[in-house]
Amino acid sequence: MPTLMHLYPLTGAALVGLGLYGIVTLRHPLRQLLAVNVVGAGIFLILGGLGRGTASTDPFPQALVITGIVVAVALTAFGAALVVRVAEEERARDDTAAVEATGDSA
Amino acid sequence: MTLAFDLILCLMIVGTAAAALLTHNALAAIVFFIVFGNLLGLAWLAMNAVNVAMAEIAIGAGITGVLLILTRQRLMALGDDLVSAETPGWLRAGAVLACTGLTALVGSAVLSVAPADDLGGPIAALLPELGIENPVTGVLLAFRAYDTLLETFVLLGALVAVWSLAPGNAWPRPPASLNLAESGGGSVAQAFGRLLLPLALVMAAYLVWAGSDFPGGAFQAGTVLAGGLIIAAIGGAVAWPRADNSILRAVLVLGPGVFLIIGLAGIALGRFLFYPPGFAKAMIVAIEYSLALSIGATLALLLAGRSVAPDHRS
Amino acid sequence: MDAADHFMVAAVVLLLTLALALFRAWFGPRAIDHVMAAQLVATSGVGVALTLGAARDDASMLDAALVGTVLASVAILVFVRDGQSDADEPGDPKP
Amino acid sequence: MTLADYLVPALLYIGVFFYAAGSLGLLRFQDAELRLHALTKADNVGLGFVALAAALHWGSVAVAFKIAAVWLFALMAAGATAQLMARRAKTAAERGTDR
Repeated sequence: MPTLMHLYPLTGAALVGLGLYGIVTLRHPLRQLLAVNVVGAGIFLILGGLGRGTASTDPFPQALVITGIVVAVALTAFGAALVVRVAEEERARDDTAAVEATGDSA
Repeated sequence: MTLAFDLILCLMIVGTAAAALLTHNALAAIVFFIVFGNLLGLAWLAMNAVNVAMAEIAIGAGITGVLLILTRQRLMALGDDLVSAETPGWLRAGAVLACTGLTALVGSAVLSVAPADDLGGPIAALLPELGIENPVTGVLLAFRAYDTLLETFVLLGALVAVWSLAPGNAWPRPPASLNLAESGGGSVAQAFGRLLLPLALVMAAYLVWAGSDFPGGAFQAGTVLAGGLIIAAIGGAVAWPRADNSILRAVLVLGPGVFLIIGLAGIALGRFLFYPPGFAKAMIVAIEYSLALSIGATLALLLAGRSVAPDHRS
Repeated sequence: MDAADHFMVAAVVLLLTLALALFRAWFGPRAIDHVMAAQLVATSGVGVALTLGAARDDASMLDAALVGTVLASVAILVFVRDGQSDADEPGDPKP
Repeated sequence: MTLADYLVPALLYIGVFFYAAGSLGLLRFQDAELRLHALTKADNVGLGFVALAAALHWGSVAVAFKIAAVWLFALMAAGATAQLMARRAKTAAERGTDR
């Protein structure tokens, strides 16, 4: 039954669409990072799901997906560190601005 | 019953992903993302892809979830309220249209491909030469070893990139402490941390050992190790080292280094990453154990973050 | 119905109870409620992995369950850490 | 039909019942502290029964040990995290920093 075999890759297609919607509409960088991960998961599901045989899943896409998951976490960790760094810079800028505005009394 | 299981699981996967993207509460979004990762892991189990299921549950849901929780805490400490500003209605409507169209396009592309495990047979036929039985480990460390070697350097590169964001007055001090005991009331965390780290070590060693013949392997094992290190750090049993600590740096490059040296030695015997016949399994296991150690340390330090200045409050 | 079918039925029912807990993950209302929902999903997920492993007669799925429990406890510990340390932040003149 | 043929489904459904009870508790109880009970107690009893059913079904000592390891670890983690979550909920409520 072809449609049943396509259940997981079709779910992956839905995740790609959902994740892109998130990237476009979400404004906070941490939430956008999360949306990128949803897109990635969808792509993995398409890749692995299309390698699905009757009793087992093709080991080749499995290995590619594992590689992909690890690269995705490396990207997410760097993205998160950037988001924190930007927030730090903004906080420092706001603090300086506040001190200048109150005439250095704080 | 299997069909009902698959259908319910797929609906829940799409539902939790939508919830993670649509909720206004950042913590709820992170929780839904972790749930989403766990459900994806179950989907990989349902597809009999246990290797991927382990990686997804451990890295996709586990490590990424921990990373998001930590980032949320760091941002809140900086006064960020984590509210995602409303986007204009026309943008959302346009995005719905565009993304629905794209989903339909990707969906029809998916339907045009018939699922098949074509490569399962040829890979299984090649495995006896390597002396291992897990085909996924065979692909990762022999047939596509190039990818995996570069991937370990990507992970190391991510850590270097994160470290490079440290302010000048902080480098090379250790990352912010995660110790719960320092702020009072950490005896439970302390006991749990001390108990879990050795258990995580045993579990990681087992996963590498099992990885040659059964699902498992260096990445899954490294993640469990990283989890144990984080819990030990929260319990106060482990303190983060300085970034210029030479033992730490040796541990970080051990795995990729061993992999690269074995790969280069292969050139003398014919080509890059060639394993001499009869020694393939021994070399794969040696690479995997050193990789697991390096991946564990790298992931734990990616979660710990970069150096912080001495007056930093976290 | 043989034993494997029973395990499959149990896996489906466990998925449904897991879906029930997601209402708590959405509505909260407290921060801890969201996290408790995540913990429940992890425990139920371990149950699903066990039943699925038994239905398919695949013992390696137990390793996936074990890995899941470890990483779930890491997430909870990282979460509880913040409530204590952040609130303790001394003398920070926040508006 | 041997005894195990009746025992395995029976234990399995008892386990599923406790899981369902845990989910309902998380949904229906009034405050966070009560919900924590449902979550960390009922669910782990449920896991215990499911684990017992799976171990009997497999009938292999090695697998039974692995299943026991999963359950014992889940119990240990639940004990530690329940304590810490309760403490977190208490301090957050007292300080009004529930976020």
